Amino acid sequence: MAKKRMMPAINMALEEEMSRNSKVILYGEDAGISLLGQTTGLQEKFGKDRVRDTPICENIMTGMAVGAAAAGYRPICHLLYGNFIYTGFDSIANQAAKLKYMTGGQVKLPIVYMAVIGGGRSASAQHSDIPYPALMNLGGIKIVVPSNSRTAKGLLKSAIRDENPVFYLTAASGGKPEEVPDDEDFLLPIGKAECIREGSDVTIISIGSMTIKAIQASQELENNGISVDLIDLLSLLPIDEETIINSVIKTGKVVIVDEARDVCSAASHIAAIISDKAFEYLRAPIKRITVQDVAIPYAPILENSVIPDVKDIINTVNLLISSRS
Amino acid sequence: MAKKRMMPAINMALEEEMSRNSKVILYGEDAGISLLGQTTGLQEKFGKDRVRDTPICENIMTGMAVGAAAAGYRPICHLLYGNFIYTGFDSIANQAAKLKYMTGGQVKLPIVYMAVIGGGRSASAQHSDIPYPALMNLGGIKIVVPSNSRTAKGLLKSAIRDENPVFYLTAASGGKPEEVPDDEDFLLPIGKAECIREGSDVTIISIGSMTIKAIQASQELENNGISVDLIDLLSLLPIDEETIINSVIKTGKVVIVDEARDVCSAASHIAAIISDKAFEYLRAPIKRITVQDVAIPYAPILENSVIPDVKDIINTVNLLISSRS
Amino acid sequence: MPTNNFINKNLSDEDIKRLHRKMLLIRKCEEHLGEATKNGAFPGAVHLYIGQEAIAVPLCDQLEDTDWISSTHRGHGHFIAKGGDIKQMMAEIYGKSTGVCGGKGGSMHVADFKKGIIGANGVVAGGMGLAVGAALAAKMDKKGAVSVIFFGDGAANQGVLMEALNISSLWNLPMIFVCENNQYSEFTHTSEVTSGKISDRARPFNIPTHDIDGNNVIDMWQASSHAVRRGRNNEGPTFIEAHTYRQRGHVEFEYTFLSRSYRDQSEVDLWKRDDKDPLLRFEKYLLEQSLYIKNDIERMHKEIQDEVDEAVSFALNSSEPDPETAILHMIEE
Amino acid sequence: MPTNNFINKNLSDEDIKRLHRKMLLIRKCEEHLGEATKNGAFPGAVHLYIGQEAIAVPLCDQLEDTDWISSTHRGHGHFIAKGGDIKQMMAEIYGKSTGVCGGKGGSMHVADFKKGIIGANGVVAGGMGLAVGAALAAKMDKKGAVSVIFFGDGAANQGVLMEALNISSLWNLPMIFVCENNQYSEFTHTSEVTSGKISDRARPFNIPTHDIDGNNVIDMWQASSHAVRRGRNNEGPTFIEAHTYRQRGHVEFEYTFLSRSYRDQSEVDLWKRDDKDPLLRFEKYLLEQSLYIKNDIERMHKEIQDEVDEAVSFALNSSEPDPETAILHMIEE
Ligand SMILES: Cc1ncc(C[n+]2csc(CCOP(=O)(O)OP(=O)(O)O)c2C)c(N)n1
Ligand SMILES: Cc1ncc(C[n+]2csc(CCOP(=O)(O)OP(=O)(O)O)c2C)c(N)n1
Ligand SMILES: [Mg+2]
Ligand SMILES: [Mg+2]
Repeated sequence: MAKKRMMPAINMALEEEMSRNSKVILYGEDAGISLLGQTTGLQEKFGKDRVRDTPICENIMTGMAVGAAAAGYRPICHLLYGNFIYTGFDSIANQAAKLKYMTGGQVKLPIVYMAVIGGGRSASAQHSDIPYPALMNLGGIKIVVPSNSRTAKGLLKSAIRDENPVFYLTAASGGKPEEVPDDEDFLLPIGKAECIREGSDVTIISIGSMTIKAIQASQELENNGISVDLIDLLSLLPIDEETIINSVIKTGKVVIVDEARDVCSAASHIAAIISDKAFEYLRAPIKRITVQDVAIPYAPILENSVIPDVKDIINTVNLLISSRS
Repeated sequence: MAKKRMMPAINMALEEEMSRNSKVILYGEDAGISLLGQTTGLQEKFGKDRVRDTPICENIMTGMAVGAAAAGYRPICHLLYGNFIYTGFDSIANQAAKLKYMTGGQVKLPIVYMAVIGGGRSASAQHSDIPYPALMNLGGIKIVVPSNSRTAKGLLKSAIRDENPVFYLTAASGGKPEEVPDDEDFLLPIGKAECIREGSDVTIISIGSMTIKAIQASQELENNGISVDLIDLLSLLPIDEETIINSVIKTGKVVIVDEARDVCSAASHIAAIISDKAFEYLRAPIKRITVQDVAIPYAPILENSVIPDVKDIINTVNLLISSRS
Repeated sequence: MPTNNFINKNLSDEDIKRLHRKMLLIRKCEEHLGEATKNGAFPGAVHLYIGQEAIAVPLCDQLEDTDWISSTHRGHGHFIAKGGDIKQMMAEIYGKSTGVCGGKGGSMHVADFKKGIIGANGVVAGGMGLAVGAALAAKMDKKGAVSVIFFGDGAANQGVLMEALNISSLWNLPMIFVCENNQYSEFTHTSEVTSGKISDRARPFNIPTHDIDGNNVIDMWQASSHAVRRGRNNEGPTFIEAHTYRQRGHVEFEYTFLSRSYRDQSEVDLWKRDDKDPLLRFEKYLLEQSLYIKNDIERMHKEIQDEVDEAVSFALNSSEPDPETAILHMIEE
Repeated sequence: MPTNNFINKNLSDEDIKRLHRKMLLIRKCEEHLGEATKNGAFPGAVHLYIGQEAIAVPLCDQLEDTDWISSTHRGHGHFIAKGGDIKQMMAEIYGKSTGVCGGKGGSMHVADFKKGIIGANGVVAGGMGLAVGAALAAKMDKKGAVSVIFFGDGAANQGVLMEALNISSLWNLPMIFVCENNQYSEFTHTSEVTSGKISDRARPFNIPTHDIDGNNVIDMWQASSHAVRRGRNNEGPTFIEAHTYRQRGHVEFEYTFLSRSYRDQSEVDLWKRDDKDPLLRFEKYLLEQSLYIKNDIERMHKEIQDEVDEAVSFALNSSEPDPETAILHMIEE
C-alpha cells in the first residue's frame, strides 16, 4: 500500500486489468503519451495494438467501442474531458445505451468510457462541465464518480470487469495523495455508496470532487457540535438508494452536494428519491448545493463563486439545523 | 378559430412567423415535402432560400444554427425525431448552450430546435426517446413541451420570437383536434405553466403527452370525489416554480407525470424543487409516474406496459389520498 | 443496362442458383411485408429492400458467421442475406415473443449476433461506428474476419463516414464500406443533398473503390470478392458504391401522409422493368444461360413463397411478448 | 524553402508593411504570454500561435468587420489578425473585468462579434458549424461577406469537416476553409492519425483547393485573395491547406506534465531558423527587397513591444470581475 494521487491510481488499475485480461484494449487521443496521466506507460507495456492513439473523432470513437465490445473485446474509450462526451453523444445515447435492449438482450457491452470532469482550473466552459446529468437518464449504462485515489482504483477495476457500458468520471482537479491498496483484486462494487462518517444530525450526500469539501465541512461542523452522516455516493447509475434512505431515517435532514448545474442534477434525482421513499422520516427541506445554471467561467474569482465550497456546505447545514422541527 | 391537430397548428405558427419576420429561416431533412407535416407548404410559400432541405448531418446542422443566429438570422433547425438531438448534441451542449456566456454576453442566439418526441407508435427505441432530461441540465437554453394544438401554436410563436435557443418538443403521437386561435399574435409565455383544472386534494403536474392522460385521470378521480389541481407544465426551462408551489400549498400532495425515463427526469427535478421550497406544505411523499429505466420497446404490449397511462395516474393518486396524514 | 452485361468470371452454377434463391427470398419477404402492412397486420412501419437485393446477397454470400455486418433502417435484406432466420425476423416485425429480439426491436433493429448480424439501425449512419469497432476486433483476432457497413446515399453525408474512412485506412482495418446509392434519401433526390460522387469520398484516404451497377449481381459479387479478399488478407478497407434504385417508398404507406409526390411514377416503372430490376434481370440471365428453364423459376417462386408463408404463419401463431419482459435486458446483471 | 520563393504579384509596399506589422504584433503578444505563464501571471493555460502568423494575417487582412472568422483553441493570432483589440484580449487572458468576454472566456474563447470574430473554440472542430452558419447568413444577406473557418490538421479528422464541405459546396456558400497543418495534433504527429493529404478531402466535393507553404506570407495572401474573391462573387467555397509548424508546445508548460518527449528539439530548431520561421523569413525578404533597412525592423520591434507592454499593463491594472457577474449572460432576458 502506497500513497498515490488520482492519476497514478487510475494508471495502476489500468495496468493491472490490462495484464489480467488480454481482451481489455484502450484507445484515445494521445493515449500513448497521455495528456492527463491516466494512460502513461501503457503503450510501452502493452503495445500499440492494445493501446491506440486515435485521430480526433469522438463521434466514431464512442460507436467503435460498442462494435468492439459486441465482437468480444473490452474496450476502454478515453475521451479526455467530459465535454467531449457530448461530441460522441450520438453513439452513447442511441447505440451503447440501447443496443442490448433493442436486440432483446443478445449482446453484452463491456465498455468503459473515461473522462475527467468539473472545474476549478480556469479551463472555462468547454473543459469544465459535469456531464453526468445528461447521461443519467439514458438507461442502459452505469456511471461511477470516484472521489479519491482509492475509490478511483477500486471502481475502475470494477468498471473494466463489468459487462455493461460504464462511464468512469474523475475530477479534473485531482486531489491529494492517498493510500491505494496494491491488491490486484481490490474491487469496489458499482452501485454502492460509502458512509465516510457516521452521524445523527444531518445527512450530507456528496459526489466526486465535492466529497473532499464535504469531509472538511463535516469536520468543522462536528467541531461546532453538529453530527454529520456523510455519504460518498460513488455510483450515480445505479444509485445506492438503501444507504441514502437508511441515513435519512437516522437524521431526517439532508444536504446533497453536487458540482453539476442544478436543473436535473444528480442532486435533484436524489432529492426526488428521498422525497418519495423516505418522506415520512424527513424533518426539513431537502437542500441541494449545486452550481447555479451557468457555464463554468474562466476567471478564478468567477469560477470560485459558482462552484460549491466548504462554506456553502457549512452554511446550508447550519441553516437546516437551526430551522424549526 | 378552427379546430386543428398538432401538426397543422405548428404549420400555422411557422407560416405566420415566417411571414412576420423575414429573418426567420428554416432547414431540415426533407423540410420541403415534410415527413411529419410541420413544414408542409412552407418551401412553396417562402422559397428554397428560406426553407432548405439539408443533407443528413445533424452534427453540423445544430452548429450552423448558432452561426446563423449570431450573424443575424432566426434559424429553425428541424431535427425530426428527438433521438437525433443526440446526433447533433455536441454543438447544442458545447456551443449553443454556452457561446453567449463564454463571450461575456456578446451575442444573442434566437434559435428554435424542433423535434417530435416520445413513444406510443411502435417506433422503438431510436425513434421514441424523450430527450429533454439530457437537455435540461445544460443551461443557456429554453425548453418547451406543448400538450395540444393551442399550446403548440402559442409556444412555437414565442419560441421563434425568443432571443435564446429554444427546444420545441412535441409528442410524436399527436393528439386530438382542438381550437387554435387565429390571432397572429397569439403568444404563450415561455416559463409559464397552465392550471388546467383547480382542485384541493392533490396536485397533478403533467408534461407534454402526459397532459391528455392526466386530464382523463383527473376527470375520473373527480367522479370519485377527489378534487385535482392539474398543472400542464408546458415549459421545462425555465420551470414555473411559482405555479407549482402555489398548488402544493393548496393540496399538500403531488403526483408528477412525465413520459421520460425516471432517473434525472423532469419529474425528478420538480420533486426536488418541491421538497426544497414547499416542504412544509407537503403532506405525503412526492410521487413520480415515469418510464422505468428502459428504452422504448417495439411490440405494443411491451410499449404500453412501460409508458405511463391513465390507470397509473389514478392508482397513484388513490394510493396517495388513502395514505395517512 | 442490358442483361448481357453480366460477365461471370468466378461463379459456378451452384453459386449462381444460391444467389438467385437468396434474392428471391428477400423479395418475397419484402413483398409480403408491403402487403401486410396495408392491413395493419403488424405494429410498426417498414422500409423495404425491394430492388436492392443484388447488393446484400452476393456480398454476404461470401461471408461466414464470424464476419460482421451492420446495416440500416432498410435492413431486412441484409439480415436475410447474412443468414438471419426469416421466421425469427417475421416474428420480430410482427412484434411477437419469438422474434429475434423478443419483440423489443422490430423492423429497424433485426439483429442476430451469433450470425455476425450486428443488425439494422434506426439512426442514419448509426451502424458505422459499430462496424468499425467490429473490424478492429476482427483485426486484433487475426483470424481473417471482415466487417461490413451497409449504408445509404443519404447516410454518406453524415460526417462519421469520414471518421470511419480515416481510421479504417490508418489502422488498415478489414472494413468493407458498401454505399447503396438508391438515388433517394427519404423524399429528396440524392443530387439535391450530395455534392460530387460518393465513392470519391474514399479516395483521399487511399481506399480502393468500386463504383458499380448495384443491380448487377455478378458485378457486385466480383467487387465484393475483391473487398472480402483484401479484408481477409489484412490488406485493409475497400469502398463499394453500388448504384441502384429504391423501388418502394422510403417507408411503406408514405402516400397516406405526404402532401405531394416527389418522383414520377414513370421513373419507378422504368426501374421495375426486367432490364433494370435486379431480380428480373438476373432471372432473364438464368434463362439465357440455360441455368434454369421457365418452369424452374416458377417452381422456385412457389417454393420460396411457401417458405415465406410458413415464416408468416410462425409469426402469426406466436404469442405476444410477456409484458413482464419489458423491463429486462437494459443491463447485464 | 529559400526566402526568395516569395513571389509577389499583387501587394503594394504598404500592404507588405501592414502584414509584417500584424505578424509581429501576434508574435510579441504570444511571446509575452509564453513568458508570463511561467510565472503564473494569469490563470488559464495558453496555446500559442507562434510560427503560424503567416496564415491568419494575410487572409484576415483582406476581410472586413462584416466578414466572419471562427477559429481554434490556438486562437489569439486569428483574433488579432481580424482586428481584435489586444488590450481586451490580454485582459481576457488575465481574467479581468475589462477582458473582451468580461473574464468569462479566457484564452480559448476570445471573441468579438462586432468585428466578425466568432472566436476561438475549445472544442476541436467546434467552430466548423458556427462558420458555416455564418456563411449561410452571409449568403442570404447578399452583401458579399465571407466566412472563414481556421482549423488544425487534428481537427481535419472530425467528421463535421465532411459535413461542412458537403453543405458548403451544395449551397455554394462563401466559405473559406483554412487547415493549418502544423504537423502535430497535441503530441502526435499528423502522419500517425491522418490518412492521406488533408486538402484532398475537399476534392470529392469539387471545392477548389490550395495546398501551400503556410510560412510564406505572400503565398498565403495569394491563395486567400482567390478564396475571398470567390466568396464575394458568390462562386462558392475554397479550401486552403497551409503547411506550417507548431514551434511551441501544444500547450505552454507541457513539459511539466508529460512523461516523455514526442519530437526532437532539432526539428523544432530547424523550424525556428530564418529560412523557415514565417516572421524571420519575411523580415529577410523585407530587407532583401529594401522595403526596410535593419534599423526599421528594430524600430518596429520596439514599437510593437511597447504596444504589447501597454496591453499587458492595461490587463494588470484592470480590476477582477465582480463575482456577481458570474450568473449573468447565460440567457438573454
Ligand atoms: C440521424 C438520423 N437522421 C435522420 C433520420 C431520418 N431518416 C430515416 S431514413 C432517412 C433517409 C436515409 O436515406 P439513405 O441513407 O439514402 O437510405 P435509404 O432510405 O435510401 O435506404 C432519414 C433522413 C434518421 N433515422 N437518423
Ligand atoms: C472535441 C475535442 N476533442 C479533443 C480535444 C483535446 N484537444 C485539444 S487541442 C487537440 C489537438 C488539436 O490539434 P490540431 O487540430 O492540429 O490543432 P493545433 O493544436 O495543432 O493547433 C486536442 C486533441 C478537444 N479540445 N476537443
Ligand atoms: Mg438512399
Ligand atoms: Mg496541428
